[in-house]
Amino acid sequence: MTAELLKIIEEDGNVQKGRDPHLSDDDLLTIYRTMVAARTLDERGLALQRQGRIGFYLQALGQEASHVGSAFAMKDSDWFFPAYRQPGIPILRGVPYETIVDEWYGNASDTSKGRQMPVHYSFRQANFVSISSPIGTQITQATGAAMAAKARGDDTVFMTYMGDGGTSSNDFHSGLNFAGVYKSPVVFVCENNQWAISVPLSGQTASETIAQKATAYGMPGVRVDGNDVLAVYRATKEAVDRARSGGGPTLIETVTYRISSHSSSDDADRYRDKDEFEAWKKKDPIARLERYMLQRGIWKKGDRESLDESVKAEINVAIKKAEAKPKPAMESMFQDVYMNPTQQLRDQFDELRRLDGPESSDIGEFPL
Amino acid sequence: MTAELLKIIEEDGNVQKGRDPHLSDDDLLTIYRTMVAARTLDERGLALQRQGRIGFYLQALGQEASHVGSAFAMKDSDWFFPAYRQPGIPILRGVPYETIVDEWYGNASDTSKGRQMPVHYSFRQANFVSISSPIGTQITQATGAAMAAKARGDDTVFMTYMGDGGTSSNDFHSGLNFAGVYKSPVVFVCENNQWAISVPLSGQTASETIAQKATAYGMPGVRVDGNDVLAVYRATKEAVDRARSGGGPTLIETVTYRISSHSSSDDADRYRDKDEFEAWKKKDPIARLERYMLQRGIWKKGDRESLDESVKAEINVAIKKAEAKPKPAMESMFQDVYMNPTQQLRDQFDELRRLDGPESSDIGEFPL
Amino acid sequence: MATMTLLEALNDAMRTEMRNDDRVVVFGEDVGKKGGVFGTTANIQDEFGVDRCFDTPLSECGIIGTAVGMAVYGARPIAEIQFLDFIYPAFDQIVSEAAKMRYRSGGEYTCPMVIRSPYGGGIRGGHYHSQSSEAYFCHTPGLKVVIPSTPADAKGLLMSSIRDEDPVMFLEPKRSYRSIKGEVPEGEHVVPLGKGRVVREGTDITVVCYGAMVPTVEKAAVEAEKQGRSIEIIDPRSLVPLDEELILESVRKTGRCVVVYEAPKSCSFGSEIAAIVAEKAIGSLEGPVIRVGGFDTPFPYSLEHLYMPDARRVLQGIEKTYNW
Amino acid sequence: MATMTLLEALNDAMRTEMRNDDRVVVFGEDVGKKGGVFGTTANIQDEFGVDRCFDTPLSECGIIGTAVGMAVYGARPIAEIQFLDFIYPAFDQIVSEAAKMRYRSGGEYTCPMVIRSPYGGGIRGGHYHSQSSEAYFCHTPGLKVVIPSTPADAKGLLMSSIRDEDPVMFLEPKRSYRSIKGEVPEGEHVVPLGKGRVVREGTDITVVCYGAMVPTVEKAAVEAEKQGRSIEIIDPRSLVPLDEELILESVRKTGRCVVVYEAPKSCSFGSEIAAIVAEKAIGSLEGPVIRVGGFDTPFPYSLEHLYMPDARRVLQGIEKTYNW
Ligand SMILES: Cc1ncc(C[n+]2csc(CCOP(=O)(O)OP(=O)(O)O)c2C)c(N)n1
Ligand SMILES: Cc1ncc(C[n+]2csc(CCOP(=O)(O)OP(=O)(O)O)c2C)c(N)n1
Ligand SMILES: [Mg+2]
Ligand SMILES: [Mg+2]
Repeated sequence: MTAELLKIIEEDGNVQKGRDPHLSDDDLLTIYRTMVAARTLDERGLALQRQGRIGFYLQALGQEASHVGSAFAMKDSDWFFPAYRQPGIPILRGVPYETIVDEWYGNASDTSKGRQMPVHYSFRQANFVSISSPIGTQITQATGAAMAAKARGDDTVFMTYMGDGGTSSNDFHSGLNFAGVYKSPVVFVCENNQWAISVPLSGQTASETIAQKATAYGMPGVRVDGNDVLAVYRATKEAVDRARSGGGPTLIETVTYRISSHSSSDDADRYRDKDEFEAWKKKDPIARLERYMLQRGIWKKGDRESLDESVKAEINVAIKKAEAKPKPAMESMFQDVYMNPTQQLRDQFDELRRLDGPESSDIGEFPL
Repeated sequence: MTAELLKIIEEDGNVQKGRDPHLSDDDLLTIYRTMVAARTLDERGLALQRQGRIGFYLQALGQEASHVGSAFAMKDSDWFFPAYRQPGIPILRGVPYETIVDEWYGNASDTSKGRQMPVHYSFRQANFVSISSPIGTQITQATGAAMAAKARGDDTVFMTYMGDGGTSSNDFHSGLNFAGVYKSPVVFVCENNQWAISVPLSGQTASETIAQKATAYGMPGVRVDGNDVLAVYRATKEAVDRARSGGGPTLIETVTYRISSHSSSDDADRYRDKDEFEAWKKKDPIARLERYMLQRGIWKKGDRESLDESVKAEINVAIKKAEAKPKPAMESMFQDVYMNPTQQLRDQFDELRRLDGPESSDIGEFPL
Repeated sequence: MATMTLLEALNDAMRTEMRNDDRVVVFGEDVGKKGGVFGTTANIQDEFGVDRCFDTPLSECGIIGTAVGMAVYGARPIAEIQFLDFIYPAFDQIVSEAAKMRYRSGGEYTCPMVIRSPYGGGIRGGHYHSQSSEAYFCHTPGLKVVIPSTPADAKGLLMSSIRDEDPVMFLEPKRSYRSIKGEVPEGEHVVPLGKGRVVREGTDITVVCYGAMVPTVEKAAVEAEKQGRSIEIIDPRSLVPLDEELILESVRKTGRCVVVYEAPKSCSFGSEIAAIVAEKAIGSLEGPVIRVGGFDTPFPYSLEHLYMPDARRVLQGIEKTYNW
Repeated sequence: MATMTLLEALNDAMRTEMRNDDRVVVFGEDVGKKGGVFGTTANIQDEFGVDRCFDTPLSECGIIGTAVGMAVYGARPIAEIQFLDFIYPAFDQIVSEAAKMRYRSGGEYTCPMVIRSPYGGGIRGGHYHSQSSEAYFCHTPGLKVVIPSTPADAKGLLMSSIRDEDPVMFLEPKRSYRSIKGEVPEGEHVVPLGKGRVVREGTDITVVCYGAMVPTVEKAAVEAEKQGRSIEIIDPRSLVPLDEELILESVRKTGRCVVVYEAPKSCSFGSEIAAIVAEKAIGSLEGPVIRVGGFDTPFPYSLEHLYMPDARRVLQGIEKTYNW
């Protein structure tokens, strides 16, 4: 059962009627605009890195349907425990571009106070939990939060993301196993983009599919075409509804492809086959959605260009502002280690401050 | 497929002809004697603990068919990465009782030099790798050894054991996943005795069976009646042969029951249902094998008693000898940290030696 | 006031706080029906139900990973790790996640949770049921590390730890669980983190120790007294945050310092105490700072009595600096 | 002799030893075709094939657990952990298994293996690509811990580590990978573990440092010289086993000691050096033992330049003890 691949939008844009989730025009437009905005954001981000204006960037090219389609199945009150390749979610949740770009620059307005590399967002306003670099750690955490919500009796649903590589992590095993045992309201979305940096899926697991790994934890496993936003939406919506109504967790495998190199530090051409890449490039999820919207009569040639332009303009304004902001103050380095800094931390800051005469300008009062 | 339970010896002792592995009389007698010896060893071990003569003990009552039947499928040159509940394997491999009992006492002849609690054996002579307390760690190690053997081109097969609780460990996930990817010659035997100390299987995983967890790693999963020594032998023999011939790993679930409390420190009556216990007690694997051997005409009433007696006598001799042996020498505490002790360790031993005037009797030359 | 064992005091602290705050949940392997392998959580499931006290699958990674998620979502998890020796499968969740959540999220998400675990030797637990690994956690910014030595402190420190807004490693000297009894205030009883305790006043040598080493050092101090050395014993109670001043004041007074602990000697919390003294009290030192720790070997079984620091070894350390 | 970067020297050491000993295998995430994210294993798969240099699934637990099994069975695994920040999922296999295999089996089974991993800051890696956690391993009996600071040492120490009969944590200062070049002997070149190096001779203050801090301290020493302080720099090269005598001799000569390291200041390897000096060279000390370390915070991103000890902070430490 897990082997079957759910697909709704054909390559030509036709939809398999029986499976159409019947999204409204507005919903479709929201999804579409979010996917395009995520793509544009990624293009600008990598460009800034290449220009040496930010230190690092990581794109989600080709995976926009996979993460936007799944996130759209969630209520605003629901929580995300993301990986690092879902830029569309903060956009969908209305996080301003400036807030996103502040994180790239790690400036004084960055929600995480310049403590993490670019794209490791934390957006409490969006119930988007701080992204961690260690692969997989968010998975058990999502299960734990879901256990707490269930015990407390609220109806929040939790969604956590991981890559195909993430399925090999300790936390994947424990996170899914605990969720199965406690029937926790959590949805595990594995974006199977075929690669973990230079390691192909065949080097990651001998399992034919990721979805079938659900069998090991007594939960349903679903496999969907990750470049088909309606299929992704439909599968995750069912999982989210099941979770909310006490039906327990689901593992969803979105079959997609990492069009970009792993990150700005990587060059995929050194280990990846060109034909494979070209074949997947043709399956662009945004173009696929456009063909469907065209048929449905809610999209026309030219819409894309104008949308691209307006988004790019907004992002460029955000970049200008973010770039102009100062670094976090020196004292911020010693904050948030604990709610209140220890005497040792106060002493260490004191010593550093004494050292840095010139930077004294940005020294405020050390909190006690 | 993984749901089906392989059974060969019926409760009444009849065998399902089509499935009979056709073991010789001698082989059957070896298996039988080993199972009985393991049972007797366990009875003596717990008795010594109760008498305060050793510090700890842990029994395998009811699981003799599960571990002896599987181990019998291995060649002498094959390796075991055991858990702590397979006492029959060293016996099967001809480790003298005295060597086993020396470990209980942690005396000067203990192969592991009195460094571990009772039943944490290390028997190089039997390719029986040092037992560790941390649950599951042997699983990835067995896979690694199998990877090395395959790369080296020898035909050794590796068997590792774990309990139902062990399937929740990090190493279960990585050990099986790596074995699947590299098609390593390793057999994973999960002795599902229904309990992990006080946690029942239903609290361990929502998976209906342990065998089906194999699906997640692209390897065959087999489920056998763990109290049926022929079923266990047949299933593991197939897995061992497959591994040796390049067919890769197998996960075998032996469905059995922990008749004893978890260990000498535990009292299962505080959390376990009496009826469940009684029902399983009736399924004693040794009695089941006796009924079959009786039909086959290679066993008669009375054989058991005499066998019990002779084994107990041998073990008692071993106990007398082991009990009379001295503790390891003080210097041994500083050995085997590294191949050669560091200066720091030599200094620390020196200081301790100076302190212990009275014990100086057992102080030898500190190795340089 | 009631006389309790250290174990009973811990149980009392959890029940008291679970009554005060329904966000508090207790979980781990065998903590439910069985009440824990040592009985620390005895009857908690009976009183508070399976939603607030439950058993988990056999995965420390899962126990701590889910605890972090609960804490981030607003619960107050108390996660039990059956033996400290078995905490390592969860090490990533502790040092990479719990310890860093507040910092890396700029304070948007926090991780108020307690990780309880029995540590140390003295129960014939051998290689894997005896280790003292507090140093790993003391070296990890973002974690607090608490170790009680008396029943009253056990209750008061555990209640503070549960109320703390940051992750606390609460390490319990299993050797003292039943062997140490004492008066414990009933109901509300809070001992703040970061305030050490002068166990015994003295003038010649300061001995810093914690957990199960405190009674050992007290015994040694009586012996030393007979030989005319006056020992001041300091129990920091929380290793992080550390009451540096209390230790430094004492050393400035006595001029000599010995640190006693069970963990391997090198690169330990004892090394940290020695380093602090060598940096901030060097002017008052009249002798070397002596560390009496476990040896730099894994934990043995048969020779445990020689591995564990005992009064004789403490006295040896005292003499080393006194007669320097 | 050839001029190499530290990175090239490591690559050369692995190839040389893989040619000498066909039991040696190299594996980890992305070490094969990609040659590692830093290129340390570049072209090794081409030369030795996929049986001896291969990629693994994304599990450090699996990488180290299988390495232990290989070592126990007689292979000589070199396991790469992509960044030291990501080693924690394998922590249990390292401290409970690799470190204890020889001891707990009475020497019946051993674990000769090398765990290679880039550590430390200075590459804008932020929170999770910059940590220095050598202290965890130095506190774990059964492990050796090696950190090179020059290309020649990188090759010589790695070759010794591969030949060692015990598990070695081989930590590579990633900041120096390409920035540090030097002469490296071709072919056989072995630097024994446990022998430190006098980087620079001096008479007033001993500065102990290792890895990427060595060039920083060298820069500071030149500055100090101008202010009339003569600095002796000691690089222990292997933290375990430690060349205590070399450090103590130097401190007995200079009477002053500063330790410089990137890791969080407290409960660190720097604390251990201070403790050793406070115990064994107390009579020669003319000033406090100063630790110039990272701060007791997680690793930052934007303020990394302030977190990492630099020449200014080293000089500050030197002045503290010199002008005491
Ligand atoms: C525990 C851990 N090990 C290694 C890394 C280095 N690393 C970062 S991303 C990555 C590959 C992840 O692949 P996948 O899970 O498929 O996600 P994708 O990048 O394809 O979205 C690796 C190995 C890490 N971040 N964490
Ligand atoms: C990592 C770890 N966590 C906890 C323990 C404590 N412990 C010892 S045995 C056990 C239960 C094991 O159950 P199972 O794997 O089913 O094996 P069984 O005892 O039933 O043979 C537990 C929790 C341990 N030894 N290691
Ligand atoms: Mg991927
Ligand atoms: Mg079991």
